[in-house]
Amino acid sequence: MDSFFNEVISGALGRYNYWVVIFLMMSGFYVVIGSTNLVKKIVGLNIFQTSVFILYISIGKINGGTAPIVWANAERYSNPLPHVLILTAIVVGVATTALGLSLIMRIKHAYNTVEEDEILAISLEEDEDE
Amino acid sequence: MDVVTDLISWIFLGLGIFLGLTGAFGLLRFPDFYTRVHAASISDTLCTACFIFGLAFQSGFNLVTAKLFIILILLWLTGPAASHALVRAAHTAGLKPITENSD
Amino acid sequence: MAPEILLIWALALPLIGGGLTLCFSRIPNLREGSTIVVALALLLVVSQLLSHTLNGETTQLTLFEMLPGLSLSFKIEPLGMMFAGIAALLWPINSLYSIGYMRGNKEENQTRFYLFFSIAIFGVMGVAFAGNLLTLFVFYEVLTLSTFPLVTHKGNENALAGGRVYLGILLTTSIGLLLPAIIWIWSVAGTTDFTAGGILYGKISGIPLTVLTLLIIFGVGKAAVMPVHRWLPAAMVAPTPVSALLHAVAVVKAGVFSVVKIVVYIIGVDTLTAAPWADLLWILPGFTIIVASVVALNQDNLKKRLAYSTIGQLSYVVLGTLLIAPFSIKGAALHIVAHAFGKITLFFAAGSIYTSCKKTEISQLNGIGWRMPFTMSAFTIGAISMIGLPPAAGFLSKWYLLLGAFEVDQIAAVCVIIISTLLNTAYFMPVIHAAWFRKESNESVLTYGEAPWPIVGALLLTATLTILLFLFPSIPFSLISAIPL
Amino acid sequence: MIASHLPALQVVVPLLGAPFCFLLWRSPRLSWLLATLISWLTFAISIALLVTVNNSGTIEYAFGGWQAPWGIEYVVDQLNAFVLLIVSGIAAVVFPYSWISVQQEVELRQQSLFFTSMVLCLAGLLGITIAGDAFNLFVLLEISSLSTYTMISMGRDRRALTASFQYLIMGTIGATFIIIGVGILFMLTGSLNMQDLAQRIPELDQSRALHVAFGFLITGIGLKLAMFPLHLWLPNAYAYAPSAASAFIASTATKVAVYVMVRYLFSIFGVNFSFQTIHIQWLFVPVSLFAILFTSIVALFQRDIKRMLAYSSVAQIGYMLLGIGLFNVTGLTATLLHLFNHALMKGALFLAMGAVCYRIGNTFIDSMQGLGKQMPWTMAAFVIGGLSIVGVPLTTGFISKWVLIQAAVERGWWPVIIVIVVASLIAMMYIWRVIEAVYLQSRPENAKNVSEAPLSLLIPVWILALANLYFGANATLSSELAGNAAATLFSGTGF
Amino acid sequence: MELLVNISLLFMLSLTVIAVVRLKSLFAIVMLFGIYSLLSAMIFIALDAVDVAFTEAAVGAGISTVLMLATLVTTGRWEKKSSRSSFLPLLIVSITGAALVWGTLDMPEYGNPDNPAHHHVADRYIEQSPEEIGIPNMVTSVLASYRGFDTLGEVIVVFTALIGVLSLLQVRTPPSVAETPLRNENRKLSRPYPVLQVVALVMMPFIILFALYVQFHGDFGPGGGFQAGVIFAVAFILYTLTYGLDDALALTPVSVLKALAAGGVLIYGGTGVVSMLLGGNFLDYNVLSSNPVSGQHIGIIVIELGVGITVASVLICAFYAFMTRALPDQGQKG
Amino acid sequence: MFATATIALLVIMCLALVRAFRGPKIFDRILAVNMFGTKTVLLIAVYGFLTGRPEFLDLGIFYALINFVGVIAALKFIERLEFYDEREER
Repeated sequence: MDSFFNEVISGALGRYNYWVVIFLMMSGFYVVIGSTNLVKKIVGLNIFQTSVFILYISIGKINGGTAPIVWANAERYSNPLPHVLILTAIVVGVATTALGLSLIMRIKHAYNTVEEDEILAISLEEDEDE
Repeated sequence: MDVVTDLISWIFLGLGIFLGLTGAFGLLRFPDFYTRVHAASISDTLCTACFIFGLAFQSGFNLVTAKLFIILILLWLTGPAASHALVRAAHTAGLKPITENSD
Repeated sequence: MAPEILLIWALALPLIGGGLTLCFSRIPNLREGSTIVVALALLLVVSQLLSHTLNGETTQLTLFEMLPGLSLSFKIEPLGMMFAGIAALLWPINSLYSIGYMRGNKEENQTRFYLFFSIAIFGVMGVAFAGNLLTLFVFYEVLTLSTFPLVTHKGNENALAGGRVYLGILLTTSIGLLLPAIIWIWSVAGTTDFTAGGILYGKISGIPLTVLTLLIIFGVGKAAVMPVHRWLPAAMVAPTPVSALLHAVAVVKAGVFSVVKIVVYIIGVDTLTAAPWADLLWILPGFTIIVASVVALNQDNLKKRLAYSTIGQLSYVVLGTLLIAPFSIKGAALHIVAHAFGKITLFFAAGSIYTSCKKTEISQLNGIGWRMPFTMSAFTIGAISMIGLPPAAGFLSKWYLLLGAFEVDQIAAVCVIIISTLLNTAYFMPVIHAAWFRKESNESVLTYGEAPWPIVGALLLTATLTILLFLFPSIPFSLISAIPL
Repeated sequence: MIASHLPALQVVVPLLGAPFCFLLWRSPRLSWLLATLISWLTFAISIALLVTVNNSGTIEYAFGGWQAPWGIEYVVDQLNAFVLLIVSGIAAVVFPYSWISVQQEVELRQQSLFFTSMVLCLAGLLGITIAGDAFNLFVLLEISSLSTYTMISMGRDRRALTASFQYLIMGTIGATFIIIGVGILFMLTGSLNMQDLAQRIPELDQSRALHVAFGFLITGIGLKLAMFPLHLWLPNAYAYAPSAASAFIASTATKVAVYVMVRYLFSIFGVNFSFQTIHIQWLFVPVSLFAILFTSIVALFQRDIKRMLAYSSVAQIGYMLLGIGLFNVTGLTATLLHLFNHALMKGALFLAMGAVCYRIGNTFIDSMQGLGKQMPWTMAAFVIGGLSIVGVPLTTGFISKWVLIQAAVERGWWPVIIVIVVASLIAMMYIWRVIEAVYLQSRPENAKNVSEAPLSLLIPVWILALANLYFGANATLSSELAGNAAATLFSGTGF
Repeated sequence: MELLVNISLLFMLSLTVIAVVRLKSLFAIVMLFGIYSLLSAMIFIALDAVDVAFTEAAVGAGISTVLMLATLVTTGRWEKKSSRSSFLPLLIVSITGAALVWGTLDMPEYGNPDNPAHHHVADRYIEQSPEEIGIPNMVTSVLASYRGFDTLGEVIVVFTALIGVLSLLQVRTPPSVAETPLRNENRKLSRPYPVLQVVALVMMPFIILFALYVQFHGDFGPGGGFQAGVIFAVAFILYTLTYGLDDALALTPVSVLKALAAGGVLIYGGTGVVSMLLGGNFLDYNVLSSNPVSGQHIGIIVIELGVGITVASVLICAFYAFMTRALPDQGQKG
Repeated sequence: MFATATIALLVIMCLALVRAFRGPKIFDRILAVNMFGTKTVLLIAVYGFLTGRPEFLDLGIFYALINFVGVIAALKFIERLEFYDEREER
C-alpha cells in the first residue's frame, strides 16, 4: 500500500509539469476553435503555442542542471537542444501572429466586423447574390 | 563580515517584502483606480530599491552589482513615468475619482 | 505496302479527313469532296489489309506503352477485319448520303458534322483493329465522345436532353462496369491482349467468371442489352445520316463487336462454357429481343421503330455469342455484317422520306411507294433482310444462329428466334403494306417526288449490297471461318 | 564542386533569391523575371538531383559540415527527388505564367511582394521535401505557409482575406500539432534526424507516448494536406486566391504534405508501426472513401469553377490517402503516381481558369457559357485537364486510377473499387457541366465578347495539358519512379 | 524551492488562462496575454532556458502584445456574445487533452537526468561544443552552428512575415516637405506627453547600447541577434509611441528598413555561400579562417549580425505598418 | 533568505494578478500589469541569487524595458480605443 502510494506520488511529481502544460495547451486550443472573435482566436493561438514551448523546455530540463552556458560550478547542464528549437519556434510564432493581426485589420476594414459569425453571414449573403 | 552583510541584506529585503506586500494589498483592496495607483506606485519605487540594495550587498562589487543598479535606475525612471502617464490617461479619458465601479 | 504501314494509314486517314474538313470549312464543295476522297482512300487501304488477312497474315503494331504491359497496340484479326471492312465500305456511301441530306435539309454547322464524323470513323477503326482490351476501351470512348456532337447536332433543348441520356448511359456503363472488368482481367491475367482461345483459361472460374461476363455484357452499353438500351431511342434526335451511322455502322456495331471479341479472344469460349449458369446467359439478349420487338410494334415514329428494331437485332448478335456454340458465334459475326447493310438501308430510306416530304410517322406513309419508288424498294429489301428472308443477307446469319441454337440444344433459344422473326415481320409489314398498297389520303396537297440524287444513289447502293451479300458471301464466310474458336 | 552542393542549392537558391526579388520592389517586372529565372534554375537542379540519385543512390548533405544527427541534414532519395521534380517543374511552368495574370489580378503595389512570396513558397515547399530533419521540416513548412497566406490574401475578392485567415488559423494549428508530435518524438529518442528516428522508434513500439506522437503528427499533417474532414480551409483558399497562386498552391502544396505523410508513415515510424501496431489504414480507408464521394458531390453543386476544382482537389487527396490505406506496394505507387499526375492536371485546370479569369474577370459557370468558340485553345486545355480528372484513358488521371484500382483488386476490396468508379462518374458529371456550358450553350446576349487568352498564358497551360497527355500515354517513366520509391519505402530500408 | 517556484508559476499561468477564456473584454485579454508571456518567460528561467526566456519576453510580452493592442484599436475591444455552441470545440479539446495525458503516463519522468532526450545528440553539444565552437553559450553554438540552417530558416520566416504585413497593410508615406509647416502647427494642438518624451529620449541611447551589448554578448551569456534585434525595435517603438509616426519615419525611412531586412537575410545566406565557395558545406564556418575555432567565431558573429539586422528592421517596419492603420492621423491630431 | 523573498514576490504577483482579472477599468488592469512586470523583474533578480547564477540580470533589464514599453503602448492606444468605442456604440 505504502509503496503504491509512493509510486503514485513520485509518478505525479514526475509528470505534474506535463499535465499543467497540457491543460494550458488545451485551454489555448479551446480559445482558438471555440471563440468567434478573430482577435481572441489569435490570442488563443499564441497561448497554445507558448504552452507547447513550455512543454519542450520541460523536456529539456534536468534536475540539478543549470543553464547551458559554461559555468565553473556547474555539475550538469540542462539540454540546450530544446532551447534552440523553441527559439526558432517563438520567432515563427510571432511571424504568424503579425500576419494574422494584419489580416484581421484588413478584414475589419472590408467587413466592418471581426466576429466570425457575422462575417460568415455576410459571405453567405454574397454567395447568394452572385 | 558575512554576517554583517547578510544582516543588512536581510533588513533591506525584509523592508522590500513588507513594502511590496503593502502595495499589493493596496492595489487589491483600495476602492478606486486613483487610490490604487497611489498605493501601488509609491510603495513600488521604494520596494524596488530595497530589493536591489539587499541583493547588491550579497553580490559584492562586480558586474552583477552594476547590472542591479542599472535595473534600479531603469525601474526608477520608468515606474513613475508610467504611473504618471496612466493617471493622466485615465483623467483625460474622463475617469472620475469616485468609487463607483462601472467598466 | 507493308501491313503495318497500311494499318497506320487506316487509322490516320479519318483524322486526315477531319483535318481537311477543317481546312476547307469555308468551301463546302471542296470540304465534302475531300471527305469522299478520303473515305474512298480508306476503303482502298482496308481492302488491301483485307487481302493480307485473307492470306492468313496477322499484323501487330504497338504505338506506345503506358505502363509496363499496358500499351496502346493494334492487331489485325479476321473479326476486326470484318468490322473495319463494313465501316470502310459504308463510310463513302454514308458520306454521299450525308451530302444530300445535309444540303437538302439546310442543316447548320456542317463542318462540325463532317469533322466529328471523321473522328467517329477513326474511333471505329481503332475499335476494329484494337490489339488489347485497353485500346479497345480507348477507342470505344473516342467513339462515344465524338458521336455526342453529332447526336446533339440540332442544338436545341430536345437534342441536348437526348444527348445527355446518350452520353450518360454510355459513359456510365463503360466507366462504371467495363473499365473495372478490364482492370479485373488485367490483374488476373497480367495482360489484356486479344489472344486466340482467350487469356483467362484456368485463371478465373466459378461465379466470378459469370459476374465478369455480366459486367462485360452490360458494360458494353453500346450493345444495348436491356436495361441499358435507353440511349438508343434517345439518340434518335440526331440527323438521319448520324442515325444511320450509329445504328448500322459505328456505335452499335462497335458494341456488339466488342462483346463478340471479348468473349472470343479474352474470356475464351471454352472458359466461358465452364462457367456456372453459362447456359442461361443467353436469356438476357433473348428477353431483349422479344421485348424490343414488341415495343417496336407500338411505335408510330419510323425512326423510333427502327431504333427498337435495332435493339432487337443487336441482341441477336449477343445471343449468338452467348449461346457459345461455334455456329452461333459465326452467325453472330455474320449478323453484324448483315444487319449493318440492312439497317443502313432502312435508315437511309427514312431519311430520304424526311428530306423529301418531312414525314416521320408511319401512319403518314400511305401510298408513298408510288411517289418514291426507289426509296421504298430499297426499304423493302432492307426489311426483308431484317426479317431474315432470302434473298437478303439477313437470312444467312439467322440460319447460322438457328444452327448454333440447335447445336447446343437450346430449344428455348430457337423459339425465341422464331417468335422474334414473326414479330419482325409484324412490325415491318405494316410499313411496306402502307407504302405500296394503301391509298394516299386526299388531304395531302403536297406534291413530292424522290429525294435528291445522292440520297437515292446511296440507298440503292446499300440495298444492292444487301442482296449481293446473300448471293456472294465468300469474303465474310472466309473471314468468319478464320475466327479461332 | 557544384554537384556535391546540389541538395543545398536546391533550397538555398530560391531562399536567397527571395530577398533580391524583394529588393526589386520598384519594378515588378524585374522581380518577376528574377523569380522565373530562379524557378527554372531550381527545376534544372531538381533534374540533376534526380539523375544523380538514380545513378548513384541516396545523397546526403550535412549543413555546416556537422554530421547528422548533430547537424541538419538533407537527404535526397528516390522518393523526394521525384517530389522535388514535381514541385519545381510546376513552378517552372507557373512562374512565367504569373506575370500577365498578376498584372491584372493584383494591385501594382503588391506585385513584387507577390513574386517574392511565390519564390519563398517554392523554397519552403522544396525544403520540406528535401529536409532530413524533423524540426527543419517544420521551419520550412512555416516559410511556405506564411507565404501562402500572403498570396491568398492578395486575391481581389474580400473573401480572400477571410479565406487566408481561416487557413492561417488551421494551418498554424496543424503546424503546432506537428511540433507537439516532434517534441514527443524528441523526448523519447533524443534525436530530430529522420533516419536516426527511424532507427530508434522500433524499440519503442509499445510506448503510449509514441502513439500520441503519431496521432498528433498525423492530425497535423492531415490539416496541412486537407485530409477530410480537416479540409475546410481549402475550398475558399483556392477559390479566392489570385489565379497564379491557386494554380501553384493547388498543384504543389498538398502534394508536398502528402509526401510528408508518406515519409512519416513509412520511413520514420516504419511500416510495422504505422500499419500493424496502429492500423492507420483503418482510419485512412473509410475517411478517404467518404471524402472522395462527399466532396465530389459537393463539387457538383459549385457555381464557381475554381471552387469546384478545389473540392475536386479534396477528393483527389482522398485518392492519395486511399492508396496509402490500401497498404500494398501498388497502392503506394498509385499514391505517388497520383501526386505527380494530379499536379499536372490541377495545374492545367487552374491555369486555364486563370486565363478565363484574365478575359472575363471571374470563373462562374454562368459567365463561361459559350466560351468554347471564343477561347478555343484555353477551353481545349481545360477539357484535357478535365478528362484527366475523370480518368479517361490516355490522360494521366487514367494511369493513377488504373494503378489504384489495381491495388484494390490485389487486396480484393471490391467496395473500394465501386467507390472509385462512382466517384469517377461524379467527376465526369461536374466536368461535363462545364463542357456543356462552354461548348453547347451560346454566349448570353449581354455578355461581352472576349478573345483568346494571350500566348504567354496559353503556352504554360498547354505545356501542362500536353504533359497530361504525354504522361497519360507513356507513363513508363513516372510509374517507374513512383514504383521504385514505393518499393523502397515498403522494403523498410527507409531512406 | 525550485519546485515551489515552478508550481506557483504554473498555477498563476493556469489562472491567467482561465481568465482569458472567460473574459469578454479583448483589451483585458491582451493584457493578460502579456502577463501570460511574462510568466512563461519566468518559467523558462526556472527551467534553465535563459535564452528562450529572453526571446519569449521580447516576443510575447513585447512585440505580440503591442501589435495586438494596435489591432484592437481598429477592431474594437469587445467580443460579441456568440450563439455558437461550445460543445464541439470542448469535445475536440477534451479528446486531444485526454490523449496527451494518456501519453504522458509512459513518458520519461520530468527532469530525470537519464531521459533519452538528454543522451543522444545533446551530449555532444554539452561536452564538445565549447571546444569545437569555442564559445561558452551552448545554445548559441547549437543555434548558430550545429543547427545554423534552422536559424536561417527562422530569419526567412521573419522576412516572409514582413512580406505579408507589407502586402496587407501599407506603411504611410512620410509627408512631403510642403506639408511640414502645417504639421508642426498641428502638433502644437496635440497633447504630447512631455514627461514621457523626456523619459523616452533619455532611454533611447541606453536601449540601443543595451541592444548592441546583447548582440555581441550572445556568445557568452543569454542573448544574440534575435533578442538584440527585438530590443532595437523596442527602442524605435518607444520613440514612435511618444513622438509620433511621422518623426519616427523621418528617422528610419521605410525603404531603408526594407533594404536592411533583405540585407540581413543576405548577410546570413552570404556567409553560407562564402563558406561554400571556400570549399566547405553550406554554413560550414570552419573554412572561414585557417583555425576552425576562430572560423566558427567569425561565422557566428556575422550571422548573428544578419539576424539582428533583419529582425530589427522587420519588426520596426511591421510596427509602422500597424501604426499606420491604428493611428492613421497621429501627428496631425495627436 | 532568498527563498523568503521569492515566496513573497510570488504572493505579490498573485495579488496583482487578481487585480488584473477583476479590473474593473482598463486602467486598473494596466496598473496591475505594470506592478506585475516590476515584480517579475525583481523575481528574476532574486531567483538568480537563489540558484547561485546571478549573471542573467540582463534579462531583468530587458523585462523592465519591455514592461514600460508595453504600458506606454497600452495607454497610447487606449486614447483611440475609447474614441472608437464611443463612436461604435452610439
